[in-house]
Amino acid sequence: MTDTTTARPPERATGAMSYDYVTRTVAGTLGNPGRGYYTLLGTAVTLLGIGILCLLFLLRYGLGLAGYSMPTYWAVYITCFVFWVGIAHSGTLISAILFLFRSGWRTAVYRVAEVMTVFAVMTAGLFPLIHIGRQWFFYWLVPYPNERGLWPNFKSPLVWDEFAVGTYFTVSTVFLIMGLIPDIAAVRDVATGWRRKLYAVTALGWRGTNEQWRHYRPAYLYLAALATPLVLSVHSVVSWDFAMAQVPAWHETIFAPYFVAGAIYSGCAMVITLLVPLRKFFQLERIVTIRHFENLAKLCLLTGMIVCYAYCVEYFVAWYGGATPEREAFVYRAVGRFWWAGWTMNVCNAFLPWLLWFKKVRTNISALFVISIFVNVGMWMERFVIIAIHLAGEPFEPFVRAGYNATWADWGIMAGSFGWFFMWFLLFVKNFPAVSVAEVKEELAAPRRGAARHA
Amino acid sequence: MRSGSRVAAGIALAMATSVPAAAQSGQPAPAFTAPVISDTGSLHGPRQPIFFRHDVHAGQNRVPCLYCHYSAAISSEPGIPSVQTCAGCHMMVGGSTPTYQAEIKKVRDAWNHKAPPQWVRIHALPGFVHFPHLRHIKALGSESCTTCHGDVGHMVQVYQVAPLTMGWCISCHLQKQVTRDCLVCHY
Amino acid sequence: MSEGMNRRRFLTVLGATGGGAAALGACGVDPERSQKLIPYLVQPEDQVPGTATWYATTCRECPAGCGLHAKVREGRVIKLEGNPESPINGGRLCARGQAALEGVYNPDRLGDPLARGVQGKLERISWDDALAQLHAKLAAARGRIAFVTGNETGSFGDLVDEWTKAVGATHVTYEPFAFEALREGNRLAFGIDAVPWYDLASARYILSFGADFLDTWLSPVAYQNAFARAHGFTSGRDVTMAKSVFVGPRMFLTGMNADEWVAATPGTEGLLALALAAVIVEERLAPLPADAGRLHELLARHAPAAVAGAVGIDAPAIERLAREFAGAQGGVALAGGMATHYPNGAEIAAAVNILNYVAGAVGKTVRFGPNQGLARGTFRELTDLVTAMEAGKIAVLLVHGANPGHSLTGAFWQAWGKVAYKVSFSSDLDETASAADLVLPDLHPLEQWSDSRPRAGVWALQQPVMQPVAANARPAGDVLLTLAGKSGTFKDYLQTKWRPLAERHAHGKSFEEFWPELLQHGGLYVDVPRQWVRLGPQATELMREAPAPPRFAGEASDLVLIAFPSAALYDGRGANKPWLQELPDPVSKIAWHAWVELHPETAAKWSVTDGDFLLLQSPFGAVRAPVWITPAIRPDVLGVPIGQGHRAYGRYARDRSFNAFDLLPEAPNAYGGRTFAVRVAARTTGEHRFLASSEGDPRGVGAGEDIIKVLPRATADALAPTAHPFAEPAPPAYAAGALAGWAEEQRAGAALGNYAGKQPRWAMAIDLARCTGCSACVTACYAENNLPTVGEELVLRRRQMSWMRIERYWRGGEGRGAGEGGEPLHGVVTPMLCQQCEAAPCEPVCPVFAAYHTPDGLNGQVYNRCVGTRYCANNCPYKVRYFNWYNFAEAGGEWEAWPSPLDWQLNPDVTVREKGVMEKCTFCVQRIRGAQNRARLEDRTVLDGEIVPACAQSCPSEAIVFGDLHDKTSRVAQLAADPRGYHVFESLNTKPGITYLARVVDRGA
Amino acid sequence: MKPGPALAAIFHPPPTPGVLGVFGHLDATVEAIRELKRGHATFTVYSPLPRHELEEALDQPVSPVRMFTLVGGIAGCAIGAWLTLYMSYDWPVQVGGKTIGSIPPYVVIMFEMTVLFGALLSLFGVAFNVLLAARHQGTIAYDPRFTNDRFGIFVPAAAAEAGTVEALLKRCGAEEVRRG
Repeated sequence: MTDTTTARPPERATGAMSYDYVTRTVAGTLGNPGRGYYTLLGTAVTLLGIGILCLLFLLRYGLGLAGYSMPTYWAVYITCFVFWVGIAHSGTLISAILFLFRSGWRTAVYRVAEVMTVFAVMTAGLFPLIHIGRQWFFYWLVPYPNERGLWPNFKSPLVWDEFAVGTYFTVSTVFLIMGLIPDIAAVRDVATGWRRKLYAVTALGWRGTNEQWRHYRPAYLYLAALATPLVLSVHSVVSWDFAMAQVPAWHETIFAPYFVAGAIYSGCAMVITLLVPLRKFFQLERIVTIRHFENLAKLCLLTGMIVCYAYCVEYFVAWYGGATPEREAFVYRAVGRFWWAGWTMNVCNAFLPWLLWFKKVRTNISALFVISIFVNVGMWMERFVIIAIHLAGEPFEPFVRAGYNATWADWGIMAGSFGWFFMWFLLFVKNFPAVSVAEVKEELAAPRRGAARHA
Repeated sequence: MRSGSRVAAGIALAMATSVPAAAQSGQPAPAFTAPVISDTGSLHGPRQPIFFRHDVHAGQNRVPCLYCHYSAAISSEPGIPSVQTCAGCHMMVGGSTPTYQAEIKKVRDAWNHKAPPQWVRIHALPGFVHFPHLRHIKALGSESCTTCHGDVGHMVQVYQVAPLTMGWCISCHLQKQVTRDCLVCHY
Repeated sequence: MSEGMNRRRFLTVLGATGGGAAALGACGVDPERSQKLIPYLVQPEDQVPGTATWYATTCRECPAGCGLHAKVREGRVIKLEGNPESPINGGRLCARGQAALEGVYNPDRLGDPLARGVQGKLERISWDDALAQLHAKLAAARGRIAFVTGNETGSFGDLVDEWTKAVGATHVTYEPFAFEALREGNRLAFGIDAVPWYDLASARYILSFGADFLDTWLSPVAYQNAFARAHGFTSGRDVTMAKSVFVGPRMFLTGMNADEWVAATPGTEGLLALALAAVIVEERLAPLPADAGRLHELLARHAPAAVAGAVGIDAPAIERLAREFAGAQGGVALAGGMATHYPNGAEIAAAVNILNYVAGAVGKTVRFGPNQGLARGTFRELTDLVTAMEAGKIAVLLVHGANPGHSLTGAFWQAWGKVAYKVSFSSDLDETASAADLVLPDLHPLEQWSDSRPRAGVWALQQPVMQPVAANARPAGDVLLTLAGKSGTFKDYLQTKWRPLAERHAHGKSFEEFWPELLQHGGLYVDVPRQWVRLGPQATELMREAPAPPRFAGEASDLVLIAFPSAALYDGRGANKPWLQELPDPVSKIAWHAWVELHPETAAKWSVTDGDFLLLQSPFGAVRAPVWITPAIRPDVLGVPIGQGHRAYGRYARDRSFNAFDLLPEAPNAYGGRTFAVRVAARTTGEHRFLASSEGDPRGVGAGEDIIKVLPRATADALAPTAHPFAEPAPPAYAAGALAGWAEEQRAGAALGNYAGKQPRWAMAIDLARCTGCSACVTACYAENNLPTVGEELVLRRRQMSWMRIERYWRGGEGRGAGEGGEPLHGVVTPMLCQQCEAAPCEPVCPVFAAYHTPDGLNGQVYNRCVGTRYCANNCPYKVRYFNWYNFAEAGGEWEAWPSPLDWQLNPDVTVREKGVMEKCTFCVQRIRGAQNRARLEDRTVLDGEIVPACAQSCPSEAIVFGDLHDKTSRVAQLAADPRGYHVFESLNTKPGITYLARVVDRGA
Repeated sequence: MKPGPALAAIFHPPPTPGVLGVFGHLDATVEAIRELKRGHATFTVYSPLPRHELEEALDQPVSPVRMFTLVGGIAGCAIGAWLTLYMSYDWPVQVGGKTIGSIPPYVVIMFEMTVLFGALLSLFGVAFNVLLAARHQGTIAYDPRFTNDRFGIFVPAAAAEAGTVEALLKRCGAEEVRRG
């Protein structure tokens, strides 16, 4: 890359930002990756490689290589699926719902969140395909006209899932692209060399004419309006994979809201996890400020409290409902053979967020970073507990109660999923504006005559 | 396709030549006379160890299918006629033409050397499909073999006519308004 | 669905029987197109391709000699079922009998004769050379020859006798369990050296002193069937359900099914019996025999008060038992199993005879006349032979149908070395064969002619049901005839033996006419006059000096170790059959391994848990054994199963666990039998291994109250025919209407296409008052439905594929899984298989309709549609869906379940499932379709009872009934309406197709 | 790559002569727009970000994109309903004793399809309309700064009245004015 994009504007780093500053700062994040970036990318690709290797073994020899054992028919793979779908949620929440709420602070962070969303769904989508027994027949779940005249079963929550996740992926991608167009145009106009060509193509001829804005704005609004119920529905549908089943500790009406809250919770945590280093490496301190982090933290706090409440309700209902299997299931979660998983989840998701009540913590980046990591771990563990542990502790049929031990095949493919996600994420942030240019400008005071001129 | 059309041509030719011959020899011409095949290489379908002519047996001589494939009517499997079944007739029947005689000799050798021929399988269903021949023949009659196997009686060398795919089975079941229950065939 | 293993394969191998062409390996995704079809040369007139042919023959897996019907498809025997005509097993068959198939198709079976080569290895050798060699050796060793056979009650035994007489050899019959004590006991009591036939079916009270007749004792199938008839509960019948009591230090399967378990001190069973007799005589509870007066004062010595201490049961309890026993009018007392394996086994047997005698059971329920065919062979004979061998008196030793190398591990092997030339007729390289100098592989009993006399009046014929799998093996009978220089085959010999028999029973038919009939019926069955017996003088002696509790060998500790035959492996001969190895033991639920049973108290004392290894040391040897803690054994007793620990005998048996025989004395005891109890010192070793158990994890499995319902006898009797004690409470009035409407709507909405119109509703009724948990059904399911055996490692991972699972819970008493307080400890069992729910939770969650509901009410599973999401399995509350984690059918694969030729046993009517698909029980849908096809062919409807699933067919206690629920006259419909009927997890509203009938337990007053 | 003539016609309409004014200030731009609206029919405003001031000044008709969204949504819902119900009855398979075509579970599918098609058609709507707009604007002058920190107005004008337009823009405070 040439200097033009990377050259920082000479002006002072304090005071109100100018449009120009925003454009150049964001443009500055693109191109000339350093050694650190390549190390990260390399790590991600290696992880992905490991995952693919494990997957090949799995395809050749069968799911027996993973840790499954009757009655634990679902385990790490589905856990990862739910985990990644969950991660995906904050993206659309921040970009769509907060957009409808006209909360301005979103502008600085929503792009990262959205990118995260798209790639997280991409990752999540892989797991249902990996975990089925005959992966090569995955397309049988799709209603396509076939010689045998067979159709999928639309009563199956798995088919709902397929539709929900598919829709979610498509819509969030559309949403991301919509947001990107003006910004790509912005960096196009300051870029040179091959990037200029790339952006010239990907900007789809955006010039910011009144006609373009005229159609663009409402479309963006409608998309936000569509995405809002979607984001709430997707994880509800995912939760119904479990809530529709008879398994005690799955068969709960609270699951939909509980899962959605959990998803947004984990999503926000992940946004923080990603944003902290990003802000540092890309020197976005002035665009992404403490205020943004505090707001994210507040979101975490809210959703975290909901999750905490959900945990309590689960236990309460298990006791109050009086259904023995339900009760047994929750005793098992608390003091059973996998108590450690249960308590990791409780501590990370239900206890830690209470720290966020303190402004000191909310405004302390490193504290937030640490907490966000814990929340991520906790949320993964939550899904693991719900899926693997409650299946292992099958309460209806005492005779088949069994343990569960994950194997290299489980961990390998899980690691692969992280590699896959971060590979895409890293590739994106170095090549496309990771912070919205146009929308950040909306938050700034427009230059007027009389007002002091910058540059 | 191509070889198929050539077969048709070959058959037409053979008919043209053979029918008058039959007419000369007093007795009424049979409904169908198996053609004389000059070039077996161009025939449709896989080549068999013995050039067994269904068109001669089932077509020209009107041997009922169930004479050899007797178990099709009473069992789920049609089975393959034992060499004994062939030998039963062909100990006497020696064949009218040298080519016939040559093939029939193979049968006799198989019988004498106790070395049954290894027929090439033509009609096969995957192992997870169970097709009870007896029910279909019971329902459609002993002449109904052609529904799935094609008009074997007029095939010089047998080849697969019906696709034998599930959709094909189903279409017939729908048309005949019989069950479409999965566990009727898959178990 | 790996075609390599399915019915197509059978068509390709048709020729093997006719033309002798080899089977073409057909594996991979779709080999069909490239396949060759090899016709028969001559079509066997009795075989129709695609239709099974049935041959009657006889089971030789144990001395019981049950009649068999062998199902043959395209020249392959693929299933064994009981011969309904056989008076022994009446159409039923145990797990071991069915597993005979895996003997025929065992991948480690011997094909050719082997002889020790120059460098001491067994090498292939031609029959001519082998026989020449043998001839020479025999000629040289004249007079110094011994022939050891198993229990041969038929013509083969006669042939061996004749031959041995001719060459001046000794013929020793050796069965590790030869019931010497019973015979001796009967000799002591009645002066008759025979084992009577016990008429359990008409017994009103079954008091078993150690006899585990449901399991391994004498004739398990016969006695289990009889037990079920007597002990089973039928609502409304006035005289119903004989009470059953089991006396023994360990609760065997029989003890679990008894109403009461009396854990007497080992070896004092005899005292208890005498005490009972004493009470009966004292209180004149039964019409006493003429000579009872004489007994009176003798028996008085053994009054309850006197023996209570030694026996460990308080006197009132003993008196109660006595009153119940005599009061039942027609009780039977059995001595057997452990009770007859103590040093004083014979006395115990005699004492029990006395009890039977004074209670008037002898001649009624204890019938001499139709005696068990075990009239020969004691352990002493073998030990004498061993001494002779040791002394170098034996130059040539021939072994057939016995494997002393496994059951005798010490002195025998030294003596073995002293014998110049050892010949084995074994068709597997077991311990004995692999140490022999010459091995002349015999054919499998299912492949050759023979006969046996399992019981007086029962002549069971044995005919080859298929061409030999090992083409170059020869029937031992033929070999023996050639050795004897006689002409003709063993079949001719057999027929000569049968001619006189036929003349007597042919009713004028010629032998040539009669023989086929015999073959059809599987033999000749005639009534035998019963033999009246009186108490002999020795009995008086016996009563005079009380049979003291035995002194068990070894002073190391006060712990008595009892070794008992494994339910699945018997004396170890089953160990090379994967079905039996993978069959969870009916009591311990452990597969693929042996264990040592510990009472929780003992375990706590030594602070060991399940799977910890103990070093057990007896004066005769030591073994390392993993612990299994169970409340069903006396605290001062350890139990180990016999059957594992083979040093040879094929891939499935070799080097598996420990050999319990190592701990046992090899000297005969007083009555010439072997003692199976010895004192041991136990030491913890710190080693640990997980035991492949089908039972739940350490969390404890509870008592399964929701699954197995038990009714006290009194309650059950009181039930009105219309009562439904287990039915869910009806919905409240306000809801009822709505629910009915909703259900109606659902039904209307669901009745479409296939589902419209009159359809049957296949259903099952399982009577837990009859089911004993013997697990015959499990093996039947393996055989019928091509279930893969997955091996110990995968069983440990809980990946066994057994569609039918026998659940066993402990209730009452203390210890693990202790149930409702106060109740005495008892075990309850139930078969758990797919319930074929009407509102099945597994169906709606399948995204591709692989799990769906068939019009005839089955819970269908379409293997080739399944993509393996496993959601159905998660959602199944009964957990009866099983997943193919690997490709168990992959030839040469790491997880191959059917190494050739085991795959020849596969049922061609059932798809072999591919890796990655879910599978489950569908009530043997292939049998349903088969019956429907037959019915259609004959223009009739399917009759009730015409369709019998494999499990129901095999069930020795006839606990499983299958049929159409919509047909109100069907047996299943009537049973489903039984007051004892209930559905497992009825509260989930799955509307199962299986109705369980609650177990009934008679706790007495 | 060489776009075919047809494509070229769409993406590169014939150039339009006119005047381009570059503004540094929002209020200046707004003033210019107000001025222009009196005289000139069509002109194009460039801005790096959407500003309500500009929209008010321009007060353009409501975008037709919403129609696309609406149609898409309804179509999606209908497709969802058809998919589930038709396919259920095409080969009726009974599961769990439930009605063959039972609506409640199908609502999920209908909903998802609604959103999916709604979103896709909105996207299409934007593309379509913007392209159409670009089409009748023709190829007009542009300045890279318009996506950064400058506003711009392009007034199509023949050489004759170009002068007046220039004057107007200057008067309203354009930083620079050029003919394009």
